[in-house]
Amino acid sequence: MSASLCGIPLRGPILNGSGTFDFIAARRTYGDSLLASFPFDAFVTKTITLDPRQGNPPPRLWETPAGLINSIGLPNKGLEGFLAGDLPHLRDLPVPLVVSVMGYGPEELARLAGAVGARDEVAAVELNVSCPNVESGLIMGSDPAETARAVERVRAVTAKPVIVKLTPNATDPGAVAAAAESAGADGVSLINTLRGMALDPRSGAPWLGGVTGGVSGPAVRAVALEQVRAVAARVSIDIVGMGGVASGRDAADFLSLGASCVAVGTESFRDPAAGLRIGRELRTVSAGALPATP
Amino acid sequence: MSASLCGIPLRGPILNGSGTFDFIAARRTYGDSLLASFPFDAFVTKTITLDPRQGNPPPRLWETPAGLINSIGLPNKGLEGFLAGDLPHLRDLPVPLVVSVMGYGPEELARLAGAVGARDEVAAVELNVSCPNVESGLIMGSDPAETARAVERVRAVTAKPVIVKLTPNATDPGAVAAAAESAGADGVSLINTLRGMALDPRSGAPWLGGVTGGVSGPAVRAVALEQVRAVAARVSIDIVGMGGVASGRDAADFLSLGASCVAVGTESFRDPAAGLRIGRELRTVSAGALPATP
Amino acid sequence: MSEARTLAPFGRRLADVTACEELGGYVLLTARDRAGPVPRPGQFYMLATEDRWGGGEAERPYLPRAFSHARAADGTLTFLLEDVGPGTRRLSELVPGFRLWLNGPLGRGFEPPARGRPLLAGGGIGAAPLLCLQDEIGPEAQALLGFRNASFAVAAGLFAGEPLVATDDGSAGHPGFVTDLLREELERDPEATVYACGPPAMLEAVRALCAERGVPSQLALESGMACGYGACFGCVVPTRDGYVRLCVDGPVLAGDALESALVPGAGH
Amino acid sequence: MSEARTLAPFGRRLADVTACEELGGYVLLTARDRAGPVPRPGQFYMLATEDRWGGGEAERPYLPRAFSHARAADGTLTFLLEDVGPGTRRLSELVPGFRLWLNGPLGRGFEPPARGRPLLAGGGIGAAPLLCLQDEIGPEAQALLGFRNASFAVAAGLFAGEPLVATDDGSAGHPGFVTDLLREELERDPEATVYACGPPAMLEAVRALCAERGVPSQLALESGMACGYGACFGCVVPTRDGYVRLCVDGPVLAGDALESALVPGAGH
Ligand SMILES: Cc1cc2nc3c(=O)[nH]c(=O)nc-3n(C[C@H](O)[C@H](O)[C@H](O)COP(=O)(O)OP(=O)(O)OC[C@H]3O[C@@H](n4cnc5c(N)ncnc54)[C@H](O)[C@@H]3O)c2cc1C
Ligand SMILES: Cc1cc2nc3c(=O)[nH]c(=O)nc-3n(C[C@H](O)[C@H](O)[C@H](O)COP(=O)(O)OP(=O)(O)OC[C@H]3O[C@@H](n4cnc5c(N)ncnc54)[C@H](O)[C@@H]3O)c2cc1C
Ligand SMILES: Cc1cc2nc3c(=O)[nH]c(=O)nc-3n(C[C@H](O)[C@H](O)[C@H](O)COP(=O)(O)O)c2cc1C
Ligand SMILES: Cc1cc2nc3c(=O)[nH]c(=O)nc-3n(C[C@H](O)[C@H](O)[C@H](O)COP(=O)(O)O)c2cc1C
Ligand code: FES
Ligand code: FES
Repeated sequence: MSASLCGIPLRGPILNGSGTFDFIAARRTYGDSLLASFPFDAFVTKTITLDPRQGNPPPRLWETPAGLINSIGLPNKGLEGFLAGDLPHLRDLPVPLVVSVMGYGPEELARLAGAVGARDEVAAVELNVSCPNVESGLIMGSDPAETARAVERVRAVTAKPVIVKLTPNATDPGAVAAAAESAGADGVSLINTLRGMALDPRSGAPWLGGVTGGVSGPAVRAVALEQVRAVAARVSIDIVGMGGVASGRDAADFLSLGASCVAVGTESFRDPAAGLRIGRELRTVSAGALPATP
Repeated sequence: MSASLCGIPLRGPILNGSGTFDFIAARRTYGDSLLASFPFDAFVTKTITLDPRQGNPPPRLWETPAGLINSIGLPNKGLEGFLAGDLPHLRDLPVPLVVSVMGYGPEELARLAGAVGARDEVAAVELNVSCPNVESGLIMGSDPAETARAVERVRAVTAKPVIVKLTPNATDPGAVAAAAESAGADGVSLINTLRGMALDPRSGAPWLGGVTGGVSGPAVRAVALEQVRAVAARVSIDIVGMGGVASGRDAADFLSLGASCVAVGTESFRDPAAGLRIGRELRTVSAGALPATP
Repeated sequence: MSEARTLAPFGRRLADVTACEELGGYVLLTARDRAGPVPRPGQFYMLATEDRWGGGEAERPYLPRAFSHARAADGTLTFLLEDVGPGTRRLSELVPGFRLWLNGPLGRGFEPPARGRPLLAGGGIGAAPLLCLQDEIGPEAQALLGFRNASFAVAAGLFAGEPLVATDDGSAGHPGFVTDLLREELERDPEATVYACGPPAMLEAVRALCAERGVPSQLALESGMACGYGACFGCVVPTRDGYVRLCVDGPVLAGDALESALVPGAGH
Repeated sequence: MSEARTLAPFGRRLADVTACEELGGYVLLTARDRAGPVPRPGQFYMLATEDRWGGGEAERPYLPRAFSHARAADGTLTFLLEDVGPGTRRLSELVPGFRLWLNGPLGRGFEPPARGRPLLAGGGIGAAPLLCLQDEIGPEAQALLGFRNASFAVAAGLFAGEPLVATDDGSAGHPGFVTDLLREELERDPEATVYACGPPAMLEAVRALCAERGVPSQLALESGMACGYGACFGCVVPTRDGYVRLCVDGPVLAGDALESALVPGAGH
């Protein structure tokens, strides 16, 4: 079941969600058995920023009914650390590499996208716009105009495919997607996590060190399906659908609503090889009654 | 554990979510045993509209991981039918009555709120603004200005407390709440359901007759808690917190984040007397370490 | 009109499981409901297991599931179940000592026959509410039962008199549909009253057959339910009077009230 | 430096439960992991039951839970569990014939002692990884074990040599803390190396005690984990070098690496 993502041929349609699989750490744990049965058909890095970040204070995780809240806070080595420390290891990936970047405004995003897009190892750039623009104070990804401005600047600095990761915490994700397309994006991916929080049952204080976090997992699947449908109605660029995908059936649902690829996030925490299983199940489902692509 | 809602004294802080408990139908089923142990401390009607509505074609329900998608479509008898057919029965309620109304624009909302607010049986009016304004095309409740316009018109026609039911499908529910407060609302309630959908596993077509629906239940609790916290930071009027409340612990969480009352929705489907149990558990929790009100 | 409706005590209550046994392709689940009122045939209960069902611990099943009682006597309720998904599976796995949450009796049951001989037409698991109806009326209420095959047809043995059986694959009784049997009975006795429960296509065939012949029919329908007591407006079925909530205005509806018994989303 | 890390086969695998028995206040769970590699003491596994855990059917537990193996021999893994929530409860209810999902061995275990006599200081369920460490080093590794009361102290019987026991309520052994025992041992033998596992407050006391005396310590910490293999960045603990992911850079950390062993959100 071959597929493609913004023109990049893939051996199949299963990606990981950014920040839910670390190739380098997984290889430390599993050794080269990871390469032999790599679970994804393209690999998306955890989001990197210009400067290194420690991330949020722990605790960072809370299990919810059929889901997970995380408040990780984008810990990463920063652009230089990534290029020098991580990228050499990522050359060993058996699949195309997508680098996720986040910046506090269009200029920073463009610097990041330009730098990573210039590297041969990088097949595509994903823009994580679920963060406030320090200049405007708005969450870039919840505002169509802010998103368009960012995409335009990025478009000017790289010829590599640009994918915009949409936030679900927006009144009209379809409008944001349409703005991204007009501004030159090659694809959109969705959903990122839903804003959420939990209290410590013992103290009544917020559990997470970062106070609020993002909800993922099966609990958000219905929301993700609806947003993919709404976005598919507004754009003709490629869509990477995600949010609670745990089975081939779920993946088929995203594909039949208009996604061309599907990403697996939280389910990989339950089963590191979930991507393989889901790809296998998807082929079975697709061979049956249901069309896997619209 | 007495409480109050926008100045209305209540015997406790537990309400039902609009559209999740029908006093009249429940009485047909349970007879007067319902009155003797009525599960809520104030009763909110299902949303009524000016004209009668059949609601959406079935199927209207889909069970999700730890949640429910509904696509009911606000079936109701319309304003006249409600006043003539339902209100006489609602006189038997042992608790204050809140009537939920929805209109396709500020004028219609004002007509509804004026008419129900004029009735002695009605203690407060809740405005369901999770629907498109037919004039502007915008979902009223996701836009602060639209919401303010609606609240201003309603404020002019009734002296009864006005509660605005916020939609969670908005970029910034806090801003909408603040706009409602400035326009004269006495309280806000949240969250309404999250937009979602599901596909029929057999046909791959949308399961719900209405295609998309709203997600409720434990799956949305983390999202609801975060939104209540965000809204509490922006307004000083009363807040009715809801979304996945299934235990006294959950209710205490909403209260400690700034809600003055808590509403039970989907959990009542599992247990018609859930409101009683949750109120009881809440008193136990409150008697313990945790402050029930901030 | 006095409705075929026994009021339920408000809230849900726990009932001890006393037996849970296979019966051909079905499961017969029995529970003590000492304090509960005597239900009318055709009414139903919302059931959930006490453990590992919903909210606190489990994901799906999350909401309770609707089941007609197949029998009610001496404070004991019997349900006939077919394992079609997570809820029915969990219920089928119960053993004595475990407990059930039950809410009911709910809805409107069958009206006593106003004329002629009662014919009870059941399709598959639809036999359940007809059994307690026969318990009430007596063996003169003739059971006509259709099943997939002989393994499911074992359930016919629960009925009194001489139940007539049809199976899809001919492995027991008449090879064909239960509506074939019903047509024959109605040829013989056009004054009968028909009570039916089964999958949508079967009910629709019964409805049309009876309408054609002016035979009164009472049909116990199914639809997806969340609450069972009129709270959610989720279980509506289209009738000549518009949508009605099957859980409060049904599950038994007069055949005449329906344009068609094919309810979207019902059946499995 | 060669790390105390055995690589895991990629993916999770099913293991047959061979025993699940109470041991005082704990549960001893044994499973066949025929194909799995031999883990290092201090490494851990992410466990989930095959049935009714997460995603498809259950709500919480949804994610797998982290457990140090207490023993590993001949393709059999033994875990010592304490029932503190939905995940440990589900695991404790297992019986032979059921299966476990396991992912591991994960993380970095204890380094072999570089000097002096090894002292194993365990608090409560923290005894688990010390048991296999003692299996490896031999009975000369002196176990010092603190428990709430005599019922939990039963677990000390698993250890070789003469484990010294302390209980909070004095119902067995020394009335007081395991750190009292450790202080005494270090007075006697300042050249020892300390291996410890237990609740945050106990680990912090051990860390401080060792730091004070310049005694090298290796501490097996806990923190809330979602994945166990470095994917989520959720399990970080603060060290002198900033946050590190406990699942890949730990769970065993050198006492020197820590400002404090009090990890926010860890322990129960
Ligand atoms: C009044 C009434 C009386 C009944 N009496 C009996 C009886 O006596 N005996 C008996 O065995 N059954 C009876 N039923 C049917 C019974 O309620 C269903 O079989 C049961 O609810 C199925 O639950 P499940 O979890 O096992 O299966 P589900 O997985 O819920 O699937 C059953 C069907 O529901 C639909 N469905 C599938 N997934 C979902 C989902 N996520 N959300 C919503 N719908 C879904 C599909 O159509 C599927 O085929 C009755 C139903 C009603 C309304
Ligand atoms: C490396 C490592 C090794 C371990 N080895 C062992 C061992 O050998 N034996 C053993 O018994 N235990 C061991 N543990 C601890 C074990 O993993 C936990 O006890 C287990 O995860 C608890 O799961 P639960 O579902 O039973 O309880 P939970 O309900 O998950 O609660 C346990 C604690 O987690 C927190 N918590 C509560 N609710 C939530 C929530 N919704 N989301 C997130 N956190 C929550 C609270 O602090 C609570 O006290 C180890 C942990 C680690 C990290
Ligand atoms: C622990 C965790 C960390 C994440 N980190 C990132 C990130 O760095 N960048 C990003 O764009 N999305 C991040 N996400 C969001 C996921 O990529 C994905 O959009 C989301 O989790 C929904 O998919 P799921 O339900 O399959 O997990 C993260 C999610 C989780 C659970
Ligand atoms: C079946 C159903 C019908 C609903 N109908 C209405 C309605 O008519 N008006 C309204 O404002 N909210 C309606 N709601 C939303 C609930 O009042 C509540 O905001 C939401 O369900 C979240 O709470 P819960 O998770 O406790 O159910 C409905 C919810 C459900 C599940
Ligand atoms: S099942 Fe809720 S109204 Fe009928
Ligand atoms: S548990 Fe996920 S990174 Fe450690």
